[in-house]
Amino acid sequence: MSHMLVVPVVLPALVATFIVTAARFDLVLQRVFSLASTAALLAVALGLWLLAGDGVPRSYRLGDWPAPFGIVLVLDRLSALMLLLTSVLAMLVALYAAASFWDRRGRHFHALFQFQLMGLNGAFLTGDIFNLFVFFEVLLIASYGLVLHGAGARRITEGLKYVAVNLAGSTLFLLAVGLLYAVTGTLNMADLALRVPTVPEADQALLRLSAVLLLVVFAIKGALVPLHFWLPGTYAAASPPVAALFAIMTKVGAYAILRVYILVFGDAAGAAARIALPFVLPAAALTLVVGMTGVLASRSLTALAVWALVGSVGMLLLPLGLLTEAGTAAGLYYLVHSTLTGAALFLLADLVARRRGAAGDGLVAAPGFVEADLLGGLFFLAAIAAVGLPPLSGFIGKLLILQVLAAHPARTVLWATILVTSLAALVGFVRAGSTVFWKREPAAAEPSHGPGDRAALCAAAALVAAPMLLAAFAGPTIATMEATARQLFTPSVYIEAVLGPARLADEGTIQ
Amino acid sequence: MELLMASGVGVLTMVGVYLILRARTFPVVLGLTFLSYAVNLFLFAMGRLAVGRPPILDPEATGYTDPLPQALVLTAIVISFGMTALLVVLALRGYLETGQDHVDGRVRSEGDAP
Amino acid sequence: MRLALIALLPFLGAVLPPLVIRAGRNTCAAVTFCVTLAALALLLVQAPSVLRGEAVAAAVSWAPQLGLELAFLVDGYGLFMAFLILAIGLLVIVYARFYLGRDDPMGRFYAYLLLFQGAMLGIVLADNVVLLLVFWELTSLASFLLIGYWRHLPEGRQGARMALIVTGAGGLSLVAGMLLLGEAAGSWRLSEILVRGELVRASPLYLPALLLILGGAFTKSAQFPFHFWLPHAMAAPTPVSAYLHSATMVKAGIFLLGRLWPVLSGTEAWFLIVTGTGLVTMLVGAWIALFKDDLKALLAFSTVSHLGLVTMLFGMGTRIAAVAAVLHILNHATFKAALFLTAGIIDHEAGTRDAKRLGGLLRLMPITGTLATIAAAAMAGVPLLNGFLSKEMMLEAAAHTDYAGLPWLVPVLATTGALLSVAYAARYVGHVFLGPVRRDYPHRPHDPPAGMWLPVAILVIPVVAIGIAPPLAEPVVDLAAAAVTGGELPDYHLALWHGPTPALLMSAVAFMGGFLLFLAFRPIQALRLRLPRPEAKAMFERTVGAAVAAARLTTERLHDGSLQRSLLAAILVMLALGIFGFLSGNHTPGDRRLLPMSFPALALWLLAVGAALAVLVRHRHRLVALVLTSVVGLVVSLAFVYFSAPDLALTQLSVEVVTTILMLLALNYLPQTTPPEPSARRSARDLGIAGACGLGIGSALYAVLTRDPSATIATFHLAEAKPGGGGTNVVNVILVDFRGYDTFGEIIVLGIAALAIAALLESALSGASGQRLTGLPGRLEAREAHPLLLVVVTRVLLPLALTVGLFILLRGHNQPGGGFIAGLVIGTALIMQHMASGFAWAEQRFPLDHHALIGAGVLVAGLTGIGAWYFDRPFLTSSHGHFHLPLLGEIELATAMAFDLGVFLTVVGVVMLTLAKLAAIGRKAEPHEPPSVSMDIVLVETGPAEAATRQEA
Amino acid sequence: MIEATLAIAFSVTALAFLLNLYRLAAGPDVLDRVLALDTLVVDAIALVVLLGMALGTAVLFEAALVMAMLGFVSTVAFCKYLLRGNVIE
Amino acid sequence: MTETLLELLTAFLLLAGSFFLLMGSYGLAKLPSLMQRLHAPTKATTLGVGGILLASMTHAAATLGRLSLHELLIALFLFLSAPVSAHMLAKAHILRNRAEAGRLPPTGRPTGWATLDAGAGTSEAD
Amino acid sequence: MRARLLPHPALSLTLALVWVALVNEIGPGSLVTGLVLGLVVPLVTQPFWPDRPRLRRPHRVLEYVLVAVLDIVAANLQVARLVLFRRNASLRSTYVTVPLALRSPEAITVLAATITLTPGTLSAELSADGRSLLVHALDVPDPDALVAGIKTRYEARLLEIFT
Ligand code: NA
Ligand code: NA
Repeated sequence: MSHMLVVPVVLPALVATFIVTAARFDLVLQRVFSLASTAALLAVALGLWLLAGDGVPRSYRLGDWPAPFGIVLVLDRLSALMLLLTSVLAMLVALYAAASFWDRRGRHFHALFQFQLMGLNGAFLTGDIFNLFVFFEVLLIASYGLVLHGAGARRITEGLKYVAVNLAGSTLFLLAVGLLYAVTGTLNMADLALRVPTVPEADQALLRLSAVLLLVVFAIKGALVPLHFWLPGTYAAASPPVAALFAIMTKVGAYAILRVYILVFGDAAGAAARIALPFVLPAAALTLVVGMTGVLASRSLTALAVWALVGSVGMLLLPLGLLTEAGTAAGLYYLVHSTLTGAALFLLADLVARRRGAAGDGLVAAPGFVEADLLGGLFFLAAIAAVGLPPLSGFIGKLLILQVLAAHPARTVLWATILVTSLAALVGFVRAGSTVFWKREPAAAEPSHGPGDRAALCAAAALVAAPMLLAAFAGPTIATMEATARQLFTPSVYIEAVLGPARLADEGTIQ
Repeated sequence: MELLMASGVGVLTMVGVYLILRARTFPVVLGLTFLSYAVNLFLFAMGRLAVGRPPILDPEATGYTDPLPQALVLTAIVISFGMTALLVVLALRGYLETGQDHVDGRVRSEGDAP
Repeated sequence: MRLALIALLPFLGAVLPPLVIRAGRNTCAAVTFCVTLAALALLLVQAPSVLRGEAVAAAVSWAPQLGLELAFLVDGYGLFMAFLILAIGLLVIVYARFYLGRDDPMGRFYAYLLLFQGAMLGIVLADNVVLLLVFWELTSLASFLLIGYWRHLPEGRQGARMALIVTGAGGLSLVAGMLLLGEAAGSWRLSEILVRGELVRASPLYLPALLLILGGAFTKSAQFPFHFWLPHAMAAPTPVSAYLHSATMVKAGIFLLGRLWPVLSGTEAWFLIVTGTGLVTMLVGAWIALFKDDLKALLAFSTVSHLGLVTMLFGMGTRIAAVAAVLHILNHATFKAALFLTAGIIDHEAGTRDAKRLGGLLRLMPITGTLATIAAAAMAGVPLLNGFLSKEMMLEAAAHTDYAGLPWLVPVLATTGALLSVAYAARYVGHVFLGPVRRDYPHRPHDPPAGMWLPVAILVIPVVAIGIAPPLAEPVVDLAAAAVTGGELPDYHLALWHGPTPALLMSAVAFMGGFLLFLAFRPIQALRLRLPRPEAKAMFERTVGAAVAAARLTTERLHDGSLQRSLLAAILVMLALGIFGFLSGNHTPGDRRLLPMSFPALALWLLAVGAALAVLVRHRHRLVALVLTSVVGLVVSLAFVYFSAPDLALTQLSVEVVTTILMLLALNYLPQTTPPEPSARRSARDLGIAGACGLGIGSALYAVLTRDPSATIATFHLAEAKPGGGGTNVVNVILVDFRGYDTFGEIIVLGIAALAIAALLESALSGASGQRLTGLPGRLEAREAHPLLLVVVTRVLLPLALTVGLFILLRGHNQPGGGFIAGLVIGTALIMQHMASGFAWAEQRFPLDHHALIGAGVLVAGLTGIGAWYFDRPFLTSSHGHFHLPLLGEIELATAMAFDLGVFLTVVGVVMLTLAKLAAIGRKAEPHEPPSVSMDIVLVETGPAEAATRQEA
Repeated sequence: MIEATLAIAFSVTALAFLLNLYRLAAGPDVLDRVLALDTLVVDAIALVVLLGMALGTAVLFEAALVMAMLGFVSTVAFCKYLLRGNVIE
Repeated sequence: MTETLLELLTAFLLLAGSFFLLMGSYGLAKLPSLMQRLHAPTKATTLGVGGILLASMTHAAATLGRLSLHELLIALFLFLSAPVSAHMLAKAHILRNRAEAGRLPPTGRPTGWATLDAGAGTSEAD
Repeated sequence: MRARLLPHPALSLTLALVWVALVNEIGPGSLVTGLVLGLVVPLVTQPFWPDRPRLRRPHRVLEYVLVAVLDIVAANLQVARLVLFRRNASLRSTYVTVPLALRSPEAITVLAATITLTPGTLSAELSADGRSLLVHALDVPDPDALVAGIKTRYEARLLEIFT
């Protein structure tokens, strides 16, 4: 029995608890434990990813109860990918937070950080729809704590709105899960996949109601327009390492859409099949427009990062919204790219702000600052990735998405949306970069030394390296995404891993 | 009885939704409390309504109501308790920090004195 | 791989200059030179096979799913272009070594230059359209860096931005176009696409692909109306202008026209658009060039004009025109690069490049003057120089072109273009080099070091050589043109004299007209000054500015930070989707036998609905709203009691109490009333929306309640709770066993909430918040803080509550109760102590650290779960057994109960921590120290402990 | 006989609820509403006990017990709020 | 025989209890001032619940034939808490209602009533 | 020593009984557990109840409870009559001050609770020095008699019970 599947949840939970209990007043100890835990998580995630590489999903029956009666964790390619992505991001962000001393601007940073990881990992691993709710809550409440890290009026007022909106979202989640249970009698997602097609005709309206309500919930988490209003203020107010970590948060919504609308309401779901299809794509296009308009409108590097993140959600949900194998592969590639690039932008904005004194990260001229060229170079690369210019992963992702959308009847509109918003992003980034890194205000004396955060700079640089690696190894990376998508579109392997072959056979054929 | 339950939940939802659309933090908190009442009842009722059939095993019992929604609601109550507590404190904290509890966009001038 | 290396070598080499700059500027330039030379050598290695007529191709996989591969192709056209790029590159590198100032970071310059060179080579050598796109955009990026090289100059930044935005936009257009082209051709390989021209032209995608590709090509090559960016790119150092903006990058667009000529040309659309654009560009560019005083601007617009010329030639679609185009690419690259470099020398030496401040330089800098004059003459198309040959071919081709049924149009306009070309070339020579020597140059001009003029001289060699001996160019042109036209070449030969052709006539007209124009420059300039002159840069900046302003307006209007907008959007979407979801499915009313309504139930319903509606009406009075809300909470618990959910009732009750206290603690510092609604319309709207939500949720619930349930997994839970879980309270067994993992998550949520609350409240004591706390207005307050009756009763209550709490905890597995409820009951009893006797007093008596309590709870629960690993069971596997204890009898214990203990501890910790922190706020706000005795009334006889406490205080 | 008296008791209790609702709605002071809430809790205990009798079950006992134990905490808290502002000082 | 007696007793207690319950709420609704209203629920309602609890005990004895004690616990808590609730409500009322405060008789002591006047020996000094 | 281990003997006994009542079964198991809790819980909660009210004559407690309960029942009927049949205007509601001889907080609390639970009267307030009790009476023809009744019927007994 391999307990490795549950480690990504239990390890951060216990480490965080330990930090709160025993290391509450010792920042050094907190850092040691937090970083060690994050590194261990990275190793475990890598191990799990390799494990999942054989294409056979694995399930872990918590409490040793047979599925679908207890809760199961399921490791398939998709969950392993999300775990790995989270761990990589977390490792670099944790390093950054410690090296930039952001972690000492408030209480409990490392504990909350670990809890956040627990929530994320739990959400990616779970095979139970209600447990998904629980872990959504874990990751949300940890994120509330993290958003408020460092306090200050802005964080508090924005945090308040963030909490309120997500509470409303959680309420909706419960409604939807309740309805789903009422018509199917189960919570296990594999079991749902088997039962949804057999829901009687008379209950279809309720089933579909639950399906669309769930979609609204996931769209709120994913910040799809017009359910995105909570995001810009919150992310802009959050401390930079937190915002960087939050680059993965919107992807949780995307992940949930993939999981539920392919496994449960996928092609085989009978009358409720592919119910998400009419909604995701238009919302994604709208999100892309709003996000990139925001990029154009930005008045600071952080705002730029925020809006680029919003836009990237739209971009990645365009192909995902097709609910096809090819679309999923393209979307997943873009998901990985946009998460790491988005995080890099937040950290770079912070590194700049720390050096520019009063000007901060505002798009205004300021006296020269230390390591301006280095940061400018990093920003240039990150911007190339974010805008989607070659040769970095943003371009490759965009091409993949354009190709995938080629078969769509509304191709012209979608392509035009992507290309025009790319132009808006280009303009936004060009203006921002040339103002911040090139435009100089004369100063009495240029600062001679920086804030002493070389290690933080390295962490940010490592994030900037991500789009390069993703581009350089685009072939194998996309192949992995394709394998992931293929597995996702073969629900039978998932169902078999959870419920066993016998049950699958009983329920008849499922593609 | 089912009609009472359904309409009651409907009214609680209505009040909750109306309150969260008010422009101050306190009504929003109250509204979310109402929504939480509504959704807890809703989720609970997914196991249908039954009188005198608590899911506590008893040799003399004639049947049990569905225990699972109850367990889910219990979890939901606890979670929303934590969330509400945080929201309440945030509302307080925001007021202390800024001197106002208006959350409906940029602060307007009229009648806004704390 | 060797092919790929040609393009990749400059990229790899780009890291060197910044590294070796410490070794000196000469070393830096030399390294750059060597990198370029190496690439050139690699290129020339391929030359023999290409000259034999074989195209050399090689491909390495990159992202096959995308059609992207590192595929390169060296054919005649590619070789020709690549050679130009590298050869001119070498000259520019040498020139730049001397051109750049002491303060200019040379390492960065050469790095950017190499990046650009690599990208450009990539474009001309790519055999994969996707790869071509990659390099295409890279040239834009590299040129952005180069134009913005002098980043302290606003012109540099603006020029760079403009160039990148315009060419970037074109790049996006090209992306779409190439994808369509690939789709139409069914291949991403350029070499394959090139032979599928008919297939492509027959495809419905042809026209969109053509338009989009032309969008890319025209922006890159500064064709009208995208011509405006190029002159502003002149803010770059002159070597950059010479290299990018005359010889190479701007040629990328027309290179592409040539490259795709076999595929795209030959249609009416191609002809009309490409020729038309080229013609207009040629004229507009030339007209503007004529009046530019800035030498680089003059050259820039002349470049625009010449690029238009080439475009027009490609547009004609005839083979001979294509040959002319290739020839002119070659010629223009040489003479224009030379001209730019001389402009740079003038600027460098005289300190200005404003024609109005120059003149007579030929005498002061004879070498430069001579070279510049030759190059300018070539630009004007003077015989015996290479420009003459291509111009003649162009005029000849134009003479035979019938545009849109107007046979005179193209010849007349082409002649006009040539005429203008003569005029501005004459200006370049006449107003700069001829005339008297002036006394007011900013610097005293003289010829530059050889390193600067030698590259010019080398460029002038082919200008003259080809001009005198046209057949010299023939092999090169043949090679390249054959590749463009797809192998077959028209019967032509390059010669100075073709006899009396229409072209000769047109040429003569152009010369005479041009010269006259030059002579009449002043009056014509005066005339032009009276004509409207749209300032492209200002328009562009205005457009971008307007776009940004519009974006800001919408973004900031839309995202004004309103929580209610956010919620309203979510609610409306939910309503819309919900209605769609429900109506799109089949719904049949259920036929479940319903429970009979009863009077008590109706009364409770009235109570709840009444209280709820009262909250709706009276919510502005916050305390009243809170009381009414508690009533609703009570009815909710009664509903749970009534419908067989005792555990839920207990939970709801205890949560209700703690929540109420929490809200009261917060409300104390908040406004007591909500200000009146600003608008009745909005209230009505919200009420309507809220009503719709209520109706929707209520209906959905009714629909569920009136139908029989399907088979649920709970059957298993009911069956297995006792044998498998060791408990008879199935809800509790689900919570701590079947779904203990949910509960584990749930207590962590609670723990995190407490942590966040604690952190929030700790920071409330300082800063603005701290000030506001101490400055809170006082209000009507009782003098007595701790009423005696309350104190005594709560003292009695605590042990009782503790006993009851323990009972609820222990029995929870079998009867209603459990860790959560027990935790809240005991927590509430402890709160009562704090409420009655004061926080300070009670806190002294609470022996446990709150954080530790939470931590212990989570650890107990977590470790109970992990304990299962020891038995090789999954996380949270419980075991249970019967134990016979003396006196106590038979009892059943389950490890799940230990888990429940963890839940219990967490809940107590959370409640205590939260209240402790809120109380700390209260202490800050309180003007006086609260009494540290447990009750305000002090009776004569007091217990020793109490007396001791008082003494401490 | 017990059934009949139980039915009467139920109805009478329900009537009591409605009377409380009147006070809750009419006020006039917030204290009146607190008092009504306090009364409601006690009436609710009665209702739960009656229900336990009617259904012949003991599982509702804990609910009644917790109501009795915690019900007045809210009342005290509201009063403390009105008396001192700070509930826990 | 015992059972019938117990049943009769149960029925009586039920009716009496619910009657008092109703009295409490009726008084709450009917009486004109808060201080008067306070009387009704604190006594009648408490007693009413007491009656119903006793009925529950006798009912258990009649139907199950065993002694049920836990109703006593509920009564215990009620009797413990009802006076405190009333006391606190009265204090709050006295504080908030100036007219009511004016109606109070003197304490007969050097100090005033606790809500309005803190006694000696406390650290409250305003 | 005894005081330290058994701070509130009466409480211990009560808790044992409470446990038995909770389990709702009189058996060796519940009794033993109840006694253990009766020992442990007061020890744990002792800091919150620092004084030790000494009960001098425990047997008088029962008598007191009986008197009080009978009074409660009897007088409730009277209040029911008042509420049902008397016009609100004719109620002679008033405050009376009851000077206290009791000095123990626990004793005062018991007295105040008894007054409140017995119909017609309600302990509204204590004086700041704790030596007078303010009683509100719903309908009282003779306030002095009421005070005297309270003092003789309840306070005197409590004085005997609490030292
Ligand atoms: Na509440
Ligand atoms: Na106060």
